[in-house]
Amino acid sequence: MWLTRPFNERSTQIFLLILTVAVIAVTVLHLAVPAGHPLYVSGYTVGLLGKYLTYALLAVAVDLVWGYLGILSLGHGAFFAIGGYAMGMYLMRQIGDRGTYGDPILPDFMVFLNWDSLPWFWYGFDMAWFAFAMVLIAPGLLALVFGWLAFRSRVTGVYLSIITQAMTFALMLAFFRNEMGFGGNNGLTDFRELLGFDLRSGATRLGLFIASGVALALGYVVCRSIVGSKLGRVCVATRDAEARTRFLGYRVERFQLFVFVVSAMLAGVAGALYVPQVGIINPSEFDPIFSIEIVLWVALGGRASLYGAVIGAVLVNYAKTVFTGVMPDAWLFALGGLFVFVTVFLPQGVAGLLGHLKRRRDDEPSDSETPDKEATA
Amino acid sequence: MRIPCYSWTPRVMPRIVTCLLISLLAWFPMAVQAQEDDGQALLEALDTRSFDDKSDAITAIIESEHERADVWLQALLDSDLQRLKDSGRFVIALETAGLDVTVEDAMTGEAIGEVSRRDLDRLTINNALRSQLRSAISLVELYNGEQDARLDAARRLIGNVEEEQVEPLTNRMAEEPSAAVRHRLNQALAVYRLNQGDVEAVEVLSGSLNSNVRVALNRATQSEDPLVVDAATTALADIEQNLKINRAAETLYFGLSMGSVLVLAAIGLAITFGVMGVINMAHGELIMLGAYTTWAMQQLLPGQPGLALILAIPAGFMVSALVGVAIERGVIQFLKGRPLETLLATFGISLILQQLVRTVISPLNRTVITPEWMSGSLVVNDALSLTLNRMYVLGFALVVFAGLILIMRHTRLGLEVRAVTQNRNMARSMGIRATRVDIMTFALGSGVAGLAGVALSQLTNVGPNLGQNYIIDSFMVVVFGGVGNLWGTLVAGMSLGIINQVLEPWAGAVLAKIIVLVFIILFIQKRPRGLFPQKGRAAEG
Amino acid sequence: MTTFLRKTHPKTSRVFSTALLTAAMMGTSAHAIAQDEDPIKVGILHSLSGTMAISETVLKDTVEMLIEQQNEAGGLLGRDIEAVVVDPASDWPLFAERARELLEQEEVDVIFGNWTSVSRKSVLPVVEELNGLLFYPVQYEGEESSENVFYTGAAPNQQSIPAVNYLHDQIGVERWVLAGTDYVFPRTTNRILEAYLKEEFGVADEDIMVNYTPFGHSDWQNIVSEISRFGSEGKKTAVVSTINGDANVPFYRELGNQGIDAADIPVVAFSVGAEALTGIDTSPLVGHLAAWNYFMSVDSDANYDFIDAWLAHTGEDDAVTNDPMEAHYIGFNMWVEAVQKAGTTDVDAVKDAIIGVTVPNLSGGSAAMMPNHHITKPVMIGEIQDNGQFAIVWQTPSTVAGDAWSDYLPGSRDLISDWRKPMECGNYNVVENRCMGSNAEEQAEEALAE
Amino acid sequence: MSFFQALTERDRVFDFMTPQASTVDVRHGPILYMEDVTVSFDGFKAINKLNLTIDDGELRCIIGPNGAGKTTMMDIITGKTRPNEGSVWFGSRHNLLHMNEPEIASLGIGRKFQKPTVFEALSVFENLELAMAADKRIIPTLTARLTGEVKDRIDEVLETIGLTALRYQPAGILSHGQKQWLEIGMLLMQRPRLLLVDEPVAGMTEQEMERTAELLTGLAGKQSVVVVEHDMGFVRSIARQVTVLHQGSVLAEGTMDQVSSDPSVVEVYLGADDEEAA
Repeated sequence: MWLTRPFNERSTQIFLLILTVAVIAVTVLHLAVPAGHPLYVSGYTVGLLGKYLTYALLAVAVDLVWGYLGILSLGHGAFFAIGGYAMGMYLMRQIGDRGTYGDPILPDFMVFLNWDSLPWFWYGFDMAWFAFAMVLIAPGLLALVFGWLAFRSRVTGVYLSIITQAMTFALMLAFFRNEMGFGGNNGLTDFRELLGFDLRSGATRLGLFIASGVALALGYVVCRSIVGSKLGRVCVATRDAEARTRFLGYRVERFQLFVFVVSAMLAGVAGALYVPQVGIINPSEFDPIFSIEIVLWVALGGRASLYGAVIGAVLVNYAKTVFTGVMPDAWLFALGGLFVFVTVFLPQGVAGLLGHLKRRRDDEPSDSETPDKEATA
Repeated sequence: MRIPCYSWTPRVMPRIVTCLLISLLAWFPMAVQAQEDDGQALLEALDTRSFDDKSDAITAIIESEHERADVWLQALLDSDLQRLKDSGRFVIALETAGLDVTVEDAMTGEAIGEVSRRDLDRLTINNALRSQLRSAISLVELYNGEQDARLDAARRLIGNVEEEQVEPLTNRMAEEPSAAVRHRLNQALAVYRLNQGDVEAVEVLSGSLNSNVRVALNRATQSEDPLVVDAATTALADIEQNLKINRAAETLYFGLSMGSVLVLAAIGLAITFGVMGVINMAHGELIMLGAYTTWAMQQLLPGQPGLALILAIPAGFMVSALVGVAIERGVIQFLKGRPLETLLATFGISLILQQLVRTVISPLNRTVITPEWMSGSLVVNDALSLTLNRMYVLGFALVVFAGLILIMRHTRLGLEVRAVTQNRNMARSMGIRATRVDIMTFALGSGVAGLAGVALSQLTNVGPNLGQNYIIDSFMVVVFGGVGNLWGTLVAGMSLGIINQVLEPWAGAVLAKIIVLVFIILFIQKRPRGLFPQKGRAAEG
Repeated sequence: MTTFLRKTHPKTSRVFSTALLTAAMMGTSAHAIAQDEDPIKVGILHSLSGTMAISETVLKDTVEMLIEQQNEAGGLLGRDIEAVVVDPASDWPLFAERARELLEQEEVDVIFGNWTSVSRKSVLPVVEELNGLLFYPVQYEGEESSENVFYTGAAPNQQSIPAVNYLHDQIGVERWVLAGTDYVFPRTTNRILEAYLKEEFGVADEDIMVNYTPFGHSDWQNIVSEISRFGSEGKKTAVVSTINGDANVPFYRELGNQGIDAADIPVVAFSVGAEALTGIDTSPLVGHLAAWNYFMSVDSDANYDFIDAWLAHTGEDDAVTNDPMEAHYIGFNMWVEAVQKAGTTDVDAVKDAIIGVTVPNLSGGSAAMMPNHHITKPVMIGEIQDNGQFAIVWQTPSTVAGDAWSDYLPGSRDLISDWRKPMECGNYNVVENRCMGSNAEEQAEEALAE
Repeated sequence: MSFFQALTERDRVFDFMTPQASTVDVRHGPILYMEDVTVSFDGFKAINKLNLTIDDGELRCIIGPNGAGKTTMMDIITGKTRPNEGSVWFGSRHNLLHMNEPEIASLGIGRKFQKPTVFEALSVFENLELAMAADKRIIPTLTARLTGEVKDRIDEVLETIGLTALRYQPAGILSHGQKQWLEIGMLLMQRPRLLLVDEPVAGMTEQEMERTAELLTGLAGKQSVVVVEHDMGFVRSIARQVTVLHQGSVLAEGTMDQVSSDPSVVEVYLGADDEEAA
């Protein structure tokens, strides 16, 4: 089965190993070690790491389209946010009559903005299965429509990047409007429980952290098996010589669309896991700046190497945590500098470096250029 | 009630006006007659919490022929009239420095020197008093002011004519040299007559767009005299018609002015993006630098904002152009033919520039003063007036555009630029130094961004986020117009501006913007290369 | 700065080590936290970067100044007070994260912070979960009363309603433009005002115009001309502006240029402080109004002392003070008083002790903490003077107590808030006689416990 | 699945389009049939009333000076350029003017570009794998496995184009000549009915040329081959039928000798040919 193929690749094995060890280690250190002990991992840190993991998944999703399909999407924040909103709406409905006004149906913000009834698009979100389905479907659908329009008319390169940016910008403005019924600027917050687990308990947060880890692993495997497959090679072919691929008889726009949608869904999942961990979703996640930042994570980690995206996401966000803590003013300098440095001096990113070293050690091409032979053979 | 008319020294105003003034203020009880001429007492009366009492006190001051009356009123209007807490002595603040204030004695006008703010009580006034003072002064001016002042005074009278004023105003109308002022006065009186139920008055008023006239006519339609009613209704009808036209004109103007801003912001991008295929995300910050240059110039030349603004035009261009060159040499030249990478790198630069401004100058917005000749608006008629600052910006945008077209068409640089755009290698082989062209082009584009900044400093915040607010719009305009096509940018900017302003009244500001964005996205699907697609290297994006 | 440099390092290095999950690097100098249990820790949660930095940085400085003053005065309970500053970077989820950091990692005794409503909403669950103390200094939309939050800013009834009364009674306004930025504070305020105007003054629908614009809106041509048209119908018209921050500059510019004079159509602003006026050439704005609970131009010794201290602290002669700064001034002093009263910084003790505490405010009066965790404030109307300062033209005769739940919103009409025993409820429904929603389950648990 | 399902399935390539089962109707002789085709780029007629017929299994050489419209003609056949007028038929069933590139390609028309374009990031092996005639819908592509005969087929082609040794090297590192080979190899993998080859020997050494010649002649018969070439020597070595294009329309047609003896051809072409042939 094509989904199992990645498990034969060494890079995937190593990645999954590290990830598993990491997640288990944190779990153990959080539960088993007494607080105050130097090895103790506090709930705060767990939450932080959980957030990084969701970002990592998001980065993987972006790398899939940018690295392998050559589509620089400046709008992936939108899919992330929509997934987040889907989850947020579910969590809002879970509050039930424990809201400030004790309204069994309407969320608080609707009550004091005088909504008399629940808008149609909120229906069904009280059911977990529906909400979780929406986490995949809503971003997927947006990607499908948008992508279909764009790829069909062969909008590529810069133009595509710019209209993806326009898309997320328009969505941001839209979600800021209170008439939209998504809580406007305040977004959705004050969540209580997820599938019956109290979101304000440490155990739940740990669970979410682990869930994020698992999601990242799954997402990685899915992406790996896509790029490892013949389809992945068609993508690379499209990236490098679109016209040629057409003459080989591949319907390029459909492959682009397929991968774009998959990527959007992954982003949605990342968002859905992000929201309960940070406890709020509001339109600022649609901010084009955020989408560009995601691209930086990937660029830093290294395009067209999925694990690179993960490294990039974790590094940058950890740096952000440190800098905004230690010297707030310096953060933007650092971030900006990073953008310039990576693009000019490190086009292959960290993964590129690793691959380079690897190749120097034993002269086989790193899988960022050609998928592993054991996959092909 | 009977109004005593005191003999009046010609210095202030003719006798008749005193009565006029007093009658104008007639609705106040004359409580303060007793203490004419006693300045201290007059001012004492001002020092009260209740604003009604204050306005009585003002009346009293106007009546009293105290020679410093006008000084006091002016000081009161500027809220410079203050009082020393301990001695209760009245003073006039001249200038405020930190916690200390330089003051002079209100009675004698002798300088007192610096006083701590703690020891002063300010005699505050509110809008009611402010307009009372103003109308008093403007009435004076109806008699001996400049023509504009008289016109303004006359306009203020429309709808506010009291019975006692009818006769003096009629006389005044006879003497008045300026036809415009006469016309106003005539309308003012007509409104009064109409309120008395005089049908002929409608004659005079029909066609006027003045809001008070409209109000009067509206009231007239409720009158019981059928003649008046249908006269007023017909008059109102064609006024409404007239208003519609004016409103359309207004919206068009709004659209053009918004469009001009978009064009200014985008046109530099059209050059860098179009010619070099460089997606310069730092473009917004180059605009910001231009705006800050304006501010800096005004700091350098305190007191002459106008001159500073004009000097800022070349200065802003230079600053942004230099920074542009620095960016091109420092980063972009290493990213030839990797447009998406330039996007990321320049975005990094934009972050750095923003933070630089925050740390070096201030996170707060800077005040950029609008020079006299740019503030206010050009009054076409009572319903339509065009704001001057935007009109200047509109003109400026067109000038810049024309300039660029000239450069592109009729200069060596323009020729080379076009050559490089069409076919880089060919141009190279024909001895054009493409790198030099790149530098020049980028400098030009950045410089134009600087100019945009200078213009924007007159319309919006001058702060670190200035650029952020325009970068996305700029890209939309360029892509919509067709990359590398200046005319495309002009048409795109203007049309987007107009669409936006037409939509706004019924869709609301946010929705209008969203609609425009969606429209652009869909348009790009139909025509991936924009309104005026451009052949050549840049088209491969 | 230095203080929190020392403070944040151990934590971040631990995040780092765990992030890389090399056990060797774990917990480098984790005991650094153990050392300084002596000083009382005050967390400061204001954005120092990002869009909100403009407004929030001064508040962080204010609290630092107050702490310095307190330490010079001998500290609190004989212990020093130490500021723990973190930067949520105007990023709402980050606010929650930082709050958790302050309470879990730094174990601060109290937090002063937040400006925007959304940031407060994002912090709220964390503060409640970890039972912290939060002092929130900005005027806000109300409709909230948390056991762990103290609202030292104005509730709607402490700002908008008196302002509207002033306009109606003193200026004789009959037509109303409610213009605001599209977020929750203006939305709620305008809802309340609409209801209030109709109920109290019998204003007709066609005499109320409501308009919302996005954040940082810069092209006001259309709206301003609409306003002037709306205002030229003969009735006295006023604009009640809840326009936020940056958008004000172009708005007032446009007003000035389209020749809308304060005497014709006054604009009363709720979100514009003197610091927002930096960036505007105020000459065309003279006479426009703002409704706050404090103005820098307030004439009282307390205020002049505060201003002096502030100028000294910032080292700038033209530094301005504003309403939220006063709110922090009041809040901080209330907390100090409560701690002294309780003899401990224990959150529950302080929570009980602080209710009823009365401290002087900057306008010569005094502020008391109400059982609903809101405070009493005077309401002032200021007119912009040509020097960019506000002259106070009107002031409520006495202070007004903040009302968490508006009487003019259907949803909250029946709700009251009282955190004293026995009620101990932030949203008690007087009709159904029960404590609504949020705290229901806690109530139940307590009931079981007893 | 039912026919209607088939219709609703966007990714489905209908059987008659897939080359294996290609039902190109050649009973009436010609496999490619162009009539009165005209293309103009803003006024300039690149192709002008061009008539051309290629028989099944024929090997046809097309020569002509620069700007004669050779490449444009190929663009039209492969669906890259749409003519302003005229008709282009593949066999007597498929109107190429109603199809896009992938459809035409899967009908069995393969094209080799003037400038060799191979997927540089992919290995030689993968280049061939992608080119291979197969079900090119998304899901099949995603789940495609390398079956034995596929591998054999690829090895076989690798053998023919002599790149077996370099099979796992990224195509990017190949020499110019090798890239030309690889691209021809990719064409072979497609099992096309009609091969359009644009300047196959540009920049090749003598012996490389010879092999190319053998290869193309070998293909002819099984497939129809159209070769556009400047190199007269090469053309002479392979050509049976030669068509001369000039200013977008056919100037002469016939065997090499007939053509080269045609005075008009000599005038417009062979005269100018010397330096090109060199």
